[in-house]
Amino acid sequence: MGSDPYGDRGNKDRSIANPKGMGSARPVKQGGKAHPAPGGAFLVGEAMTGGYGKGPDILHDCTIAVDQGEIAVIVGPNGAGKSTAMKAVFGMLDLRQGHVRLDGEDITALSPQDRVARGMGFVPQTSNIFTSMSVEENLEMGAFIRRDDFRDTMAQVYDLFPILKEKRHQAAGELSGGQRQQVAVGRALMTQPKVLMLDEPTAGVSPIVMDELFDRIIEVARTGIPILMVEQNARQALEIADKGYVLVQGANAYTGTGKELLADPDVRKSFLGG
Amino acid sequence: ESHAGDVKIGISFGFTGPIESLAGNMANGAEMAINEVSESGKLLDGAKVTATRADTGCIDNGLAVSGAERLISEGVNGIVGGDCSGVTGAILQNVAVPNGMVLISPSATSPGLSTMEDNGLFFRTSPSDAREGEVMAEILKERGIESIALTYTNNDFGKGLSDAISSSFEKVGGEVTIVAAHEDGKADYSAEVGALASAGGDILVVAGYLDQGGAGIIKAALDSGAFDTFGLPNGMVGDALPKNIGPDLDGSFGQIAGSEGPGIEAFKKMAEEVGFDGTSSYAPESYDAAALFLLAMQAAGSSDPAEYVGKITEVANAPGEKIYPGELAKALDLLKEGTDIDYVGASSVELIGPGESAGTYRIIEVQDGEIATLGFK
Amino acid sequence: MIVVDDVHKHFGGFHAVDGASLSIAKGSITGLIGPNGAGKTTLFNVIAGVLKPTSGRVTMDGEDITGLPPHELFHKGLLRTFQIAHEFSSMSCRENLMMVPGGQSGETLWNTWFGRKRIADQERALRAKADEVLEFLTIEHLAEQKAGQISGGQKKLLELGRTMMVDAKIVFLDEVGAGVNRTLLNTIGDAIIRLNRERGYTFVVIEHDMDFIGRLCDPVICMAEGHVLAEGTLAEIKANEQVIEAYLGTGLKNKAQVGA
Amino acid sequence: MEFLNALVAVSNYVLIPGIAYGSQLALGALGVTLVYGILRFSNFAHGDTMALGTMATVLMTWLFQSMGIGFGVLPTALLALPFGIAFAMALTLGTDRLVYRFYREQKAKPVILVIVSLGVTFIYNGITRFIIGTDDRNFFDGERFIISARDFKKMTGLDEGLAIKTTQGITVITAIVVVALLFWFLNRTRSGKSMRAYSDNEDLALLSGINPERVVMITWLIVAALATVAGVLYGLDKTFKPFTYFQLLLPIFAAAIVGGLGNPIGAIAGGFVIAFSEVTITYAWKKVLGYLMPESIEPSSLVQLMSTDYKFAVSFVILLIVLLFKPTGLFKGQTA
Amino acid sequence: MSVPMKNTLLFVLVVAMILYVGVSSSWNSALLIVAMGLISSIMALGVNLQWGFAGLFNVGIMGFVALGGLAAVLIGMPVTPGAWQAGGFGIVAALLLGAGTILVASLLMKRMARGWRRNLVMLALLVLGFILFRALLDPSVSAVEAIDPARTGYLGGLGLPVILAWPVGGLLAAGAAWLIGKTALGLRSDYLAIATLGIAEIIIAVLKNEDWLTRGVKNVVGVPRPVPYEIDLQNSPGFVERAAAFGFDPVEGSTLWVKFLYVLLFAAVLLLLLWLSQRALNSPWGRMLRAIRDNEVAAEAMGKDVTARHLQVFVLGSAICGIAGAMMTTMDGQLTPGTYQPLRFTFLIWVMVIVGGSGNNFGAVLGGFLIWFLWVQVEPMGLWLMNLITYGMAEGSALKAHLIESAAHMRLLTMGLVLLLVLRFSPRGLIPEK
Ligand SMILES: Nc1ncnc2c1ncn2[C@@H]1O[C@H](COP(=O)(O)OP(=O)(O)OP(=O)(O)O)[C@@H](O)[C@H]1O
Ligand SMILES: Nc1ncnc2c1ncn2[C@@H]1O[C@H](COP(=O)(O)OP(=O)(O)OP(=O)(O)O)[C@@H](O)[C@H]1O
Ligand SMILES: [Mg+2]
Ligand SMILES: [Mg+2]
Repeated sequence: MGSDPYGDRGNKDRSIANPKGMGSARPVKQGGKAHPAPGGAFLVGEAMTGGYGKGPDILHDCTIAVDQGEIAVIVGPNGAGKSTAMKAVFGMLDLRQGHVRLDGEDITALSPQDRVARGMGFVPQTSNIFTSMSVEENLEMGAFIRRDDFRDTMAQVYDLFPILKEKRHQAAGELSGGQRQQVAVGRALMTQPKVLMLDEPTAGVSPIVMDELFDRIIEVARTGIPILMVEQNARQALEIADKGYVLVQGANAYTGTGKELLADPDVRKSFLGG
Repeated sequence: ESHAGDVKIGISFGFTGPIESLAGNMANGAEMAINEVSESGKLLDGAKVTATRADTGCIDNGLAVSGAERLISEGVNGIVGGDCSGVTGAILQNVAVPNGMVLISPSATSPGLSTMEDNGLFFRTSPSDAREGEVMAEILKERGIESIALTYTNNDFGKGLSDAISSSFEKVGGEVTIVAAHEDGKADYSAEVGALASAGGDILVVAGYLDQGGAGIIKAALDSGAFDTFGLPNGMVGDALPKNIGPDLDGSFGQIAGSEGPGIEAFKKMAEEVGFDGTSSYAPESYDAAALFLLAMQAAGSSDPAEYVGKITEVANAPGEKIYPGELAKALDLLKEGTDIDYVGASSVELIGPGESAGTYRIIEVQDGEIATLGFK
Repeated sequence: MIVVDDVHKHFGGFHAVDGASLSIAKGSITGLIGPNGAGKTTLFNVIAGVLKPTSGRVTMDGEDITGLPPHELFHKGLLRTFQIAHEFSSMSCRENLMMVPGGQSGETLWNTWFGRKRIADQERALRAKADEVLEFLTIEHLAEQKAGQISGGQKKLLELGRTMMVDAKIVFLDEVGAGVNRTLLNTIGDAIIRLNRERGYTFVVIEHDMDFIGRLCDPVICMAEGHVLAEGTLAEIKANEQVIEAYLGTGLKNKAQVGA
Repeated sequence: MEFLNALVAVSNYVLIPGIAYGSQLALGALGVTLVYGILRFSNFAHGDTMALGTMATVLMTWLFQSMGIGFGVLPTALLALPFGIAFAMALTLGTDRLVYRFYREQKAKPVILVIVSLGVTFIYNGITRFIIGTDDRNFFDGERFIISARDFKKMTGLDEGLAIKTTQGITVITAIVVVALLFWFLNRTRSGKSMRAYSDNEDLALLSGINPERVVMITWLIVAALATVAGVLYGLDKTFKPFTYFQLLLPIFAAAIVGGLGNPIGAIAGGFVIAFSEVTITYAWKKVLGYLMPESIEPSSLVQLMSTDYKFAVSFVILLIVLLFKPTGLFKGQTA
Repeated sequence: MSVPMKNTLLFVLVVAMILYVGVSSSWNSALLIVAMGLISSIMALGVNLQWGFAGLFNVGIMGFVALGGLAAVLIGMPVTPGAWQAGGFGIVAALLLGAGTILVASLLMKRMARGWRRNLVMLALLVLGFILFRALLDPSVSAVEAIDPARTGYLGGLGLPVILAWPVGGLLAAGAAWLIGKTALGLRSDYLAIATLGIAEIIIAVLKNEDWLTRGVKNVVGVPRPVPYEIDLQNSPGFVERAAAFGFDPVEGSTLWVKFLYVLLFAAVLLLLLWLSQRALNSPWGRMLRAIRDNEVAAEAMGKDVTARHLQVFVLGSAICGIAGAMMTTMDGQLTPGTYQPLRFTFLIWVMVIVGGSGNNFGAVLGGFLIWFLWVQVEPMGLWLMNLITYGMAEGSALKAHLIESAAHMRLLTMGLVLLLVLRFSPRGLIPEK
């Protein structure tokens, strides 16, 4: 049997089917409840084990935590399960074991929408903007769950990324890679998240934009928002990190402060490219 | 309880597909004749008659042939059907002829069918196009109509009828401004009406079905004011038409197979009692087809197709006592006594040539939302 | 070897490539850098025949190849990899490699029915070659694995492997490094250098990682706003004011650690 | 005068029927295009959804008529329409619950859903015929014409008549209102924007706190309403007959595709392109030219480019030509 | 249960169902299902080649099947005496003229520079060509159609053995597919669906309305057979004797024998096609196809001419449908253009492919048999079901009558249910691709 029981045999006829923007996540179903579970860091993915659909486990007893005002960076080889761990924390896939706790509550059974409502913001690794919508609408969608007036927040985002204000009526799909990443981060900020999760925000962006993004991230963190981030530009990222995790094959391999990991020769050689 | 002499009649119509709205009433018609005979208890030695339906899809040869094959396996003694000419040809060639089964179609009019090697097993109670064309041309002439626009439903029935009408009408000096086909069951007929209106003509003759595209064309033509009088040949004459179209149809005229006597009226009443529309296209012909089978069996004293097939023309045609719908019991008695009968039935059946029907036509006009008989030809 | 002469590519009113001219020397590993949206990928696509240029000419060894479809360019020895890996996901890694060589006799219908023997021989040879390449890339254990089920970096290796199944003249690599673990990237870099030295492939490499560019590329070309901004060794480029302003930047402003 | 006659003839036989038929197709195509854009598959069951919604409306209309409730000059069916819409909504939501949701949760590829919708078509087909049968149902009442050809001739003294049916008027007005409402909804309201977001990027919509099941539900509700409105307007203008509704699927899809699948403006434009290509190409210009040209060179033939036999084929040829030059449809569909 | 085991079991199940029909109803019915099942399987095989292996969505299967049917008429029917002299040559000349005009126009389109001059010349050429074409065509057509319209009124065929029509049907379909593929596939792989849908409608419109070619809706009946006629067998003492030796009466013996011969012929075609496609697919050619299906852009970059390959597969698959179409018309003994409806000839074939398992030839064959079986056998099932439901109801109750009356419509409903059930429990079809 192939991996995809509902595949479409590679069909590409667009007059029959519309694969555009189709989701691939199998998120936690709606209707779950959170319950109090005090203690620990602000956001914790604890001893997570799980995988995609009916497939094998990708994560094995993996733990990730970040506290208020901190930047935590996850590094590791390709296919280690970094993105999977992020999605698991956000409820984009079902955990087979383990818990996710946020601000003293166990939210493992909550659907992603409900987690957004509880103040989590997430910028995924790929397809992280609404390409057919304007920059401004993208930001509005970020504030979807908010019922109050969010014009202030939008002004703040525009302050943070001035280029977006210039392009606010342009379709986001027409922006360059770096600008897209800024939209994506801006969208997440519009929720006024209590915690921000970023999956490789700097992949494929030019050095100058990368610096810019890291600058912004530090600024955000300074406002007290915990930041959980996956990075392949690991050395730069670990330099600004309070905490670093190295994931290998879905399990925690090394954990420490950014400095410690940068100083560890094993880590440097195996994961940071020497 | 069943007994060995029981008779089974297969009914092979398109209960699904393009003429599904006709097929139900057609089958009801045939079953009415069957019940009439069965309840009379006079056929052969008090044989019970039962009907078995099989779907043809109207346009699905494979389905039709399979269904007919199933009827054969259930031991039917005759098949009423098929409805559309395509499937009728397929059943005839692939099931009826090989199995020596008699087929009487109430609605397949394709002249091509007459040329088929049918071993004398195929009959139809539907009227012949050629004769109807002449009748219609005469009526038009009498009414002083000089030019007509002509539209037909795009199948062998419509095509054949329209060919007959246009050639007959031109022969008597009339002008046919345009001949345009229309497809049944389509969404919109503005294009056809536009073309017909542009071509002009005193009236519009619609060789179609009254509960298919034909009605759609008339509606669209009336609505746009393109024509206000319509020529209604066989297939368009039925109570449903004035009911659906309304008073605007008044004054339209046409003809339908049927002779003087109670014929269609009796049939209509009987249908009403059973609860279906007896003027629906081909419902009378279906009644007649089923009746012919049973009368021929009685005449031959056997339900074996090989034996009764020779009697079909005999009971259908003159000379003999005229038999109308509802008189099947009487006919059975007469036949038993050895008296000759002439089955007129609901659609004025007359079989000529190789299994074709010809005969008298009833001339009608729509008056006050009713179909009124003006005379016969 | 490849000469790009005043190529323009417009999308509607937008000039993605706007008069780019450059040439690529035989046997070199040329780096192509530039800010996001500079038109690098678009230029690649124009050269590789995926997009037709609005105007301009591309020549290869003096022959005009402007607008030729990709499959013809392949047979002329021009290969490319994709910024996002384009593996054949339902086929095994070995099959991914075996399908590459052109002109296989088994690709003609007639032969599949009546030329079984020839095909069998060819297949054996192809298989041996594919295994050799897999070994070279240190992923021989994945030979039977479906290509859709290997990790991102391994897919990139497989992309590179495909270029090794035939004797390519020139290979275009589009951001092989983006999102790839730096340690793995070094392995890929080694492979590129070996192919360049041992087999004489010419490479053109788009990349944003300056360390990687520095390790591999000799001439480096920097594009901006659809045209060539600067050209030279990496050191020269790094010193170029315009390049710094548009592309490299001056590092983080917020050096200080946040929080505790 | 002659010129006016020509103009009226063209209006009466080409423009007005074309606009009315175009509006009917456009309303149908809107539903198809919404499902395509948001639920991502071509819904073959749309024609039969129209049939079922209309069926419910017809039954309600009969009930009202039997109770003596009318709607003045307007057809009673308009009063019954909300009930039909409610029925169609329940139907589509139920079907989604029983059938489509499973595949959505399994992340089935759109093509599977297309085939599934074919199965749903078969089932709807059976249900409609089971409940209301296969016959023609005329459920129009009220005033037939806004202006009839006869009155027009009397009023203007022209040789040619111009007829505008009530249903044509209602159809066009409804189409305009519905389209305007839909646009306002999609572009201005929160729910509408969440639908666009979901259509653009399902996973990211989830990450923005949009509840996908709600989006799907709203989509089905709108589609059910559109289908019923389109079906009832069509049925009022022509008649209600289940088989025809299945046949309507073809021109509706053609309209949605020419316009650019997934694009609501495209659906409207596509409806008119298909309608007018059917009506115009096969129109016999004899009469019109007769008015315009001097007596001596009046055409004797019909001046018909193609006989009406080919009207369907012709509209497909036009469709192919459009796609040849604009592969994503008149308005850029969601496919690029 | 192992996979081959399960697949064998599925086939055994279908065979058992057909045998059951043979035992409980009649062997004639069973053999008929086999014969039509074979034809359906061949169509499914063609579609599977296009969709299962190349991802091409053909919604115009009906058109190709109809072209196969046309071939049966053009090859098998006798020449209509006098038709060629009356107008046949004129028609051919007109068609050549039309084709020539289009050719010249497309050449001009390429050669001349853009601008109003080109448009003007093109327009003039096309209008002139069209007028000339009609001027030449119309009288010839009327002349041909005037020859005994009730019986002939068309050119007739070549009077060759009808079995030749099968490959010719394939060729006709292939030719049409080539034309469509050339425009639609070259342009973009999207919208092949709508292009095929359109062409199919156009082909049917031509068959229905060009009486000189196919007698249009008047149907061509009496297409000759490749097998003996039952009547002749029944009249041949030798056959009657042989039949009696096996315990058959002449009627049953002859009908079974004729169907058996058809089954043999069809099975031979199916096996040949199955063998050819299995070989092709388990070779580098098949691998290339899978690569293209997985990722066109990459396949193109790896030197595979995607458009040419798509065109090849599209033409081959359509040709197979054409062959099946010719076979079907041969067995029906008549060409009835009105029968070609998308539901029966396009959607039903899809259902066969999907239910059987797209991407697997054996799946397609299984689907062909199973769905055809259901298509013709769910009708009695529906009636049976309705009888069961109404068992307890009072005789003559309106509801009971209505339910029984509606039995015919349960056919499609049952088909729908089966389709949904199969897709729910085995989403990749009964025998999925490996
Ligand atoms: N949607 C999916 N379905 C099934 N398996 C998946 C899916 N996405 C990822 N995987 C598998 O899960 C494993 C971990 O993938 P993940 O994306 O978490 O890696 P990663 O650490 O983020 O790698 P990278 O650095 O390349 O982004 C890989 O083996 C991958 O093949
Ligand atoms: N199909 C298209 N339609 C419209 N604009 C496009 C299209 N493709 C690319 N562009 C625009 O052209 C510009 C150049 O894009 P290109 O992908 O070549 O950039 P790049 O230099 O490769 O950037 P990156 O480093 O992010 O890969 C961008 O601004 C992009 O928005
Ligand atoms: Mg990742
Ligand atoms: Mg008589």
